[in-house]
Amino acid sequence: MRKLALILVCISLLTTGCWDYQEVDRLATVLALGIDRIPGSKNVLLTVQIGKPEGKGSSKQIGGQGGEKSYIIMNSEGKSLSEAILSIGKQSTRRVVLSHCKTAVLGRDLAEMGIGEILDDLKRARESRRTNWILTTDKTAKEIIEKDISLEQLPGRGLDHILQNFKKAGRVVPMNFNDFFARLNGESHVSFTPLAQLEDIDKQVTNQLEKVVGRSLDTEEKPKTLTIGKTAVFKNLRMVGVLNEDDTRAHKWLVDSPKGSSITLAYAPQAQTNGDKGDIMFEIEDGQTTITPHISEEGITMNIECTTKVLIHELGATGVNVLDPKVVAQLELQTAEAMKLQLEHTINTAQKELKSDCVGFAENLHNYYPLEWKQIKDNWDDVFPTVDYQIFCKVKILSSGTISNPTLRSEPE
Amino acid sequence: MPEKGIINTKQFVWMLFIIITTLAAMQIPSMLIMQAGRDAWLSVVSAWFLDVMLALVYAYMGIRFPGENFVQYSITILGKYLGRMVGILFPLFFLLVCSLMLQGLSQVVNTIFLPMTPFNVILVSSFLVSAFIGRKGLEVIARMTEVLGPLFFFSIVTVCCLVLPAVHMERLKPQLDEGIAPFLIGTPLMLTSFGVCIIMAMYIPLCNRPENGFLAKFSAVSMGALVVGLVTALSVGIFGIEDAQYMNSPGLQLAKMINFSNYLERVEMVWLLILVGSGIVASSSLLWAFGQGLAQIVGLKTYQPLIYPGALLSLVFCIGSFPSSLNQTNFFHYTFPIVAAFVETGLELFLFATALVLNKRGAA
Amino acid sequence: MRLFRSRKRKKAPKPELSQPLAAETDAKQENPPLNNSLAENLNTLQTMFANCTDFTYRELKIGLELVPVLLLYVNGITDEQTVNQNILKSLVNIRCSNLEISRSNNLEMIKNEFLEIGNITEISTIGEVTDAILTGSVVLLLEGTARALQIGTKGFVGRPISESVTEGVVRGPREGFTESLRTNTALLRRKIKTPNLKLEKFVLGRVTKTEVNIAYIEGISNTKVVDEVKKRISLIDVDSVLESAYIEEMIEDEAFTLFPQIDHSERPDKVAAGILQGQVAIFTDGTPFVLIVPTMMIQFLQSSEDYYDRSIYATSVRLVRFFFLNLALLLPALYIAITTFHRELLPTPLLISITAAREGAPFPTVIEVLMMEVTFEALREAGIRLPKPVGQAVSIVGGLVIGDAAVQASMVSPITVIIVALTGISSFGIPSYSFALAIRVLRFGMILLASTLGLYGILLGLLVMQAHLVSLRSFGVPFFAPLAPFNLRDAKDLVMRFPWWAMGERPRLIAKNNNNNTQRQKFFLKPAPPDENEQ
Amino acid sequence: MSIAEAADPKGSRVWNPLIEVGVLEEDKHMTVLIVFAALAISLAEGIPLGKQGQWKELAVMSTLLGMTILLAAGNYLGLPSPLSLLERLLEPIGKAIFK
Repeated sequence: MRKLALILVCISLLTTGCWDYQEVDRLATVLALGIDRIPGSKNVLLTVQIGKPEGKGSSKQIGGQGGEKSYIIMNSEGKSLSEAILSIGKQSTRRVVLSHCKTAVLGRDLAEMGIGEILDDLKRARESRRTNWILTTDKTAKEIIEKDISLEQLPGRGLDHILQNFKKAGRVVPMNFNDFFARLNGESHVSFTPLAQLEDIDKQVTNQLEKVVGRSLDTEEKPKTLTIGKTAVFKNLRMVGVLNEDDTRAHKWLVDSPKGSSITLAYAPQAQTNGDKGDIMFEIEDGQTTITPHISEEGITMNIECTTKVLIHELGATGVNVLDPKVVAQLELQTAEAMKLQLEHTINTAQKELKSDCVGFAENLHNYYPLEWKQIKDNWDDVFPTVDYQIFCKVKILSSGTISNPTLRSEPE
Repeated sequence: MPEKGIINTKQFVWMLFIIITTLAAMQIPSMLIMQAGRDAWLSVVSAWFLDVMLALVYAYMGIRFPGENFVQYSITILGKYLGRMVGILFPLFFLLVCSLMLQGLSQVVNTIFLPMTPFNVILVSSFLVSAFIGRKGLEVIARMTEVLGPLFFFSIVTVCCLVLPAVHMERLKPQLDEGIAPFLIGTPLMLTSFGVCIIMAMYIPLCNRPENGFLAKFSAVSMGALVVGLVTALSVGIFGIEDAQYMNSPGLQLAKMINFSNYLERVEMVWLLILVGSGIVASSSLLWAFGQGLAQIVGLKTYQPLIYPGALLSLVFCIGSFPSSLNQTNFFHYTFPIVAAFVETGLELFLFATALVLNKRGAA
Repeated sequence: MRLFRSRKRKKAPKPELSQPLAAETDAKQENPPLNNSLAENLNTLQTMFANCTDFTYRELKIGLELVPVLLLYVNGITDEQTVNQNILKSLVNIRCSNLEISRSNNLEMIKNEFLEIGNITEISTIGEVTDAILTGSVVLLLEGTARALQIGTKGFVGRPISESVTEGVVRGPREGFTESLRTNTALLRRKIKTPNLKLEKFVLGRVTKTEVNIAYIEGISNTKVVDEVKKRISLIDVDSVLESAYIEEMIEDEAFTLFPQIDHSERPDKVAAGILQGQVAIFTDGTPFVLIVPTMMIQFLQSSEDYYDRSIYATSVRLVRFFFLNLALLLPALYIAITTFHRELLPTPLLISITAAREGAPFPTVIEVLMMEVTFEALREAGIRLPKPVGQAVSIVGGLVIGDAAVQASMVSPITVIIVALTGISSFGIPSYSFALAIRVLRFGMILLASTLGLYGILLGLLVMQAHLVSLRSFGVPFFAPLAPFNLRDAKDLVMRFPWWAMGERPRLIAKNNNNNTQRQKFFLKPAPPDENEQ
Repeated sequence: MSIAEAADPKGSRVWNPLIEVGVLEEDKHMTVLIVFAALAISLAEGIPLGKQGQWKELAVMSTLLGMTILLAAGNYLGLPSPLSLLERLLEPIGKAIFK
């Protein structure tokens, strides 16, 4: 009797179910998401990139060259992000799922007007993940989402790959939702994201070549290329500025670690005071930056200590003799100086230009001087530009690649 | 005695561990972070200590009244009528915990697995399965936890290891920023949810070695505290206290952070499955404790017919009192600690003191 | 109809038992003693065996006084040669006067002095005579004696000992049990040479009179289990036992379950191994399948070859087997749950290629999977039942048509075919056929649950299944042991198969004896090269 | 549309402590189901108990089921459940202690 009842319950459960059942070919898988503000209104313009499954009929081709693209773009508008997401349903025959969307791109207008309203949705939505990447652009997110990335069938995944690579090596700190939120919630309320740009690299190259050759080159018109090399800084939910590429690199040394980055040194041996400068490039194999705050009567001082281990990547035509320990020591010193200069420039930009603590001074102060911090906390924005800092850089050259000295020396003048 | 099954100490440990952890690992960390901020893990440690102290009392009572659980010895101590009135509070408390637990788990299942499925379907099916298991008796529950418990423990530890790269130590600093008050207030919150393992008093008489009661509880609470402490500390270290305190389930969010070499990601469902499975088994042992306790108070020969009605009653509690997850969170945060503190600590200490004063002992 | 019948039987079990079927009446109820007169005895037996062409009798007159003697046997189940050579010939050759019509010890004399046969017993009732004849003995009746001699001449020409079909091994003994009980016990006795190996006889089946032997080693097996086996077997009261499955179903602990709780084998080495670790084997005449009790679930996943291969290899094979057990149970369900409920679990490229593969598929995934699974089961069944050459044709046609043509015709998506094929292969990885049957049935339940509630449904199904599994017992031994209740000592032969020198103990739960001695060998006999100086 | 509303597209489970909890239509169906379930349990468990003559067990079980049905009926009519009453009593204390 009891078993019969159990069976009945099971059957009734089985026959009435299937609320969430959804065939996989009735879904539109979003790969990347672009959010723009419609100028002059509060409305959000959403651009989504949806992977298009290649049916058995259609021919499979790579990267949409000549053939069809393997993704489609859809746009929708709404008062808020979730409303915009829902209203994609108006044009899509398939249910939109966001669980595979790994990248969200913020348009510049939106970022500058404030992102507070969309953040809640990004945190709350079931399908949103805190490991997703966040990007900002200097123009509109729509362009970035619509952009093909060469070699990639699905540009949305291409963006993911670029940012994944940054995690291992790169000049930019990739930002996932979690760190972005956590930094915004942090003591300084300053956060940052990588900045995606569309650059006409081909045009630039052609122009330069044309100057050299002196005539117009007969090259094909190529589309713009997506590059990620700068950093957008957010303060109190608003984008306040951009760090240029050099500052971005030094910014990475400060807030993440110098590891995986590179540094170029304009080398000038002291013996040859005139000329024969050459560029030497180092790859930073390992490194660490520690910021130690120090409060004294004079004020707040930040001791920034940056130790790196580098590999010689390129000696160029400098003609240095790296087999000479003295030269190596000198190289190390000069590199440290170059790093210091770069760091100083970056901190200066943050203090004077952006007036936002994107270098993490506030966190360190809070950690080291919790009591004092409570007093500074409220007027930190005013204090930050005046904070003094000292930079100590230390560079250790580990190896020189597969050869030691450059074999081809530049001709003496 | 209604229950004929015998459990061994290993099973005892895993059963306690599962009950503590499924109740605590899901929702407690965020409440704790709300109370204690970055020092939440300290609350876990101090609650662990206090709970071990409390366990001493329970273990002692288990030995002083051999072969009796608290339902029975409250009758022995306080007499036929008062003892029954006091004794019935324990089964009812287990029923309440069962409601809370299954509501929370079903809510998570509804949000993560089946967003379009009616909540009640999930709730009813989880109650059905846990009553099915509960009716099979303590031995079956014990054996199931023996399989699920280690799985659960290692899955949590694995999750914690996999999210370690995402931890930013500076989000955990500075400790004791606001003094010791926050973590002291957090302690009772944690203690009350650890305290659900007063169910140990139901198990001690059925254990093949009742004198190991304290040891079992100690190991279970230590494992539970380790897990909850890890989840709490990692949540702070990863999300920061501002976000972590309002998360419905920080443990789940932690699992969502897993991204191991870009291939192993979005696996939180696997972890969640193990958690929900353990939760259902844990609530079935709560239902069992309800049935067993009630059967002993009334003096029945068998407790099994009471399991399904108990589950139904618990379901009605759920539907009537927690129409939404917000209700449940609110109850869990503000009302449950008071109730739990009364039952877990107040009643037991009262019984303990009365037994000492009246010099009552169990019939050996 | 069935429900009604079972109801009726429950209500009135007694009267039915007291009124056996007509065919059994004479044998059971009236068991008159033998008569002094040979003619009358013959008359009684002839009426009993009317219309039995194989019933043979031969009248002889032996000795100087020509004492009438009657030989009775059933043709075909006796060894004709023995009857002729050792009985008839020696009887005919009796030439002494000691045999007198009036003497009473004639029978003893024949038995003691003339018959060249080892197995002779004296019987005294008609019932015993019929029993003896029907089990292949020759019965000798003597004029003037109310007793008879049962001469064991069982000589049924059975199948020779051949390799086991259902449990093949690469390394290990090739012999398998046959249909003859004596051969089977002999095979066992050849392996276990101790008088402590006890073989106890039961006769089951009122009509079939099937001989059943239980085998165990005194001192190793648990006496409680042996007593329980004896008790349960002696409670059986049926008309027929044609296969050991009849007994299995009547002595198992829980009737309403998909899982077999008693293992069976047709390999003497496996049965011997079972007996040696304290189990009890139940031999049934007429079938090569021997039951082994008590059984733990883990045994269904162990093959006898595990113990003949190197232990590391055996361990890894077991791991594969456990993995494939789970696949066989869950793979189609997981496929449905993940593709139709939880797409997040798939890597993005896989999701897109699955979507592409399903593009334009006419049926929902569940229907597709169910269709293919049912087809697969049909193919499998057809392959087993059909004559061997045709069976192969079926599998070829099935593979080609279902695998390829169905995809070509866009009936099913190729991934479904992969899933179903993989599930099929996985289910072949389970060594025990009867356990695989349970998994096969449960798989469909899991598919239904997965299509209703996704992974959560699978979870609920697994919980219910596990609760059921751990609540099962086989002759008092927890079925799910040594996993739950967990026993570290017994876990030496769980997923891992420890080397023989490290498995010092018999499984405690099975062999826990009254004297509690489960020691099998000296502790840790790890082999090592001899010391240097000894060389 | 506020953020909170936008984030909860189902919109059915927004709870406001200031407004008395209304009874949703879905929960009304549940009440009916619970009554049926109670009857089913009383049949499935009660008949064997009755056969074995365990009247005390039967009585306790029926009392439990009766309480369940009463509570379910209370839910149906929108009466506060015992836990809600408990919550009203104890929540102020909890709020005083915890943040």
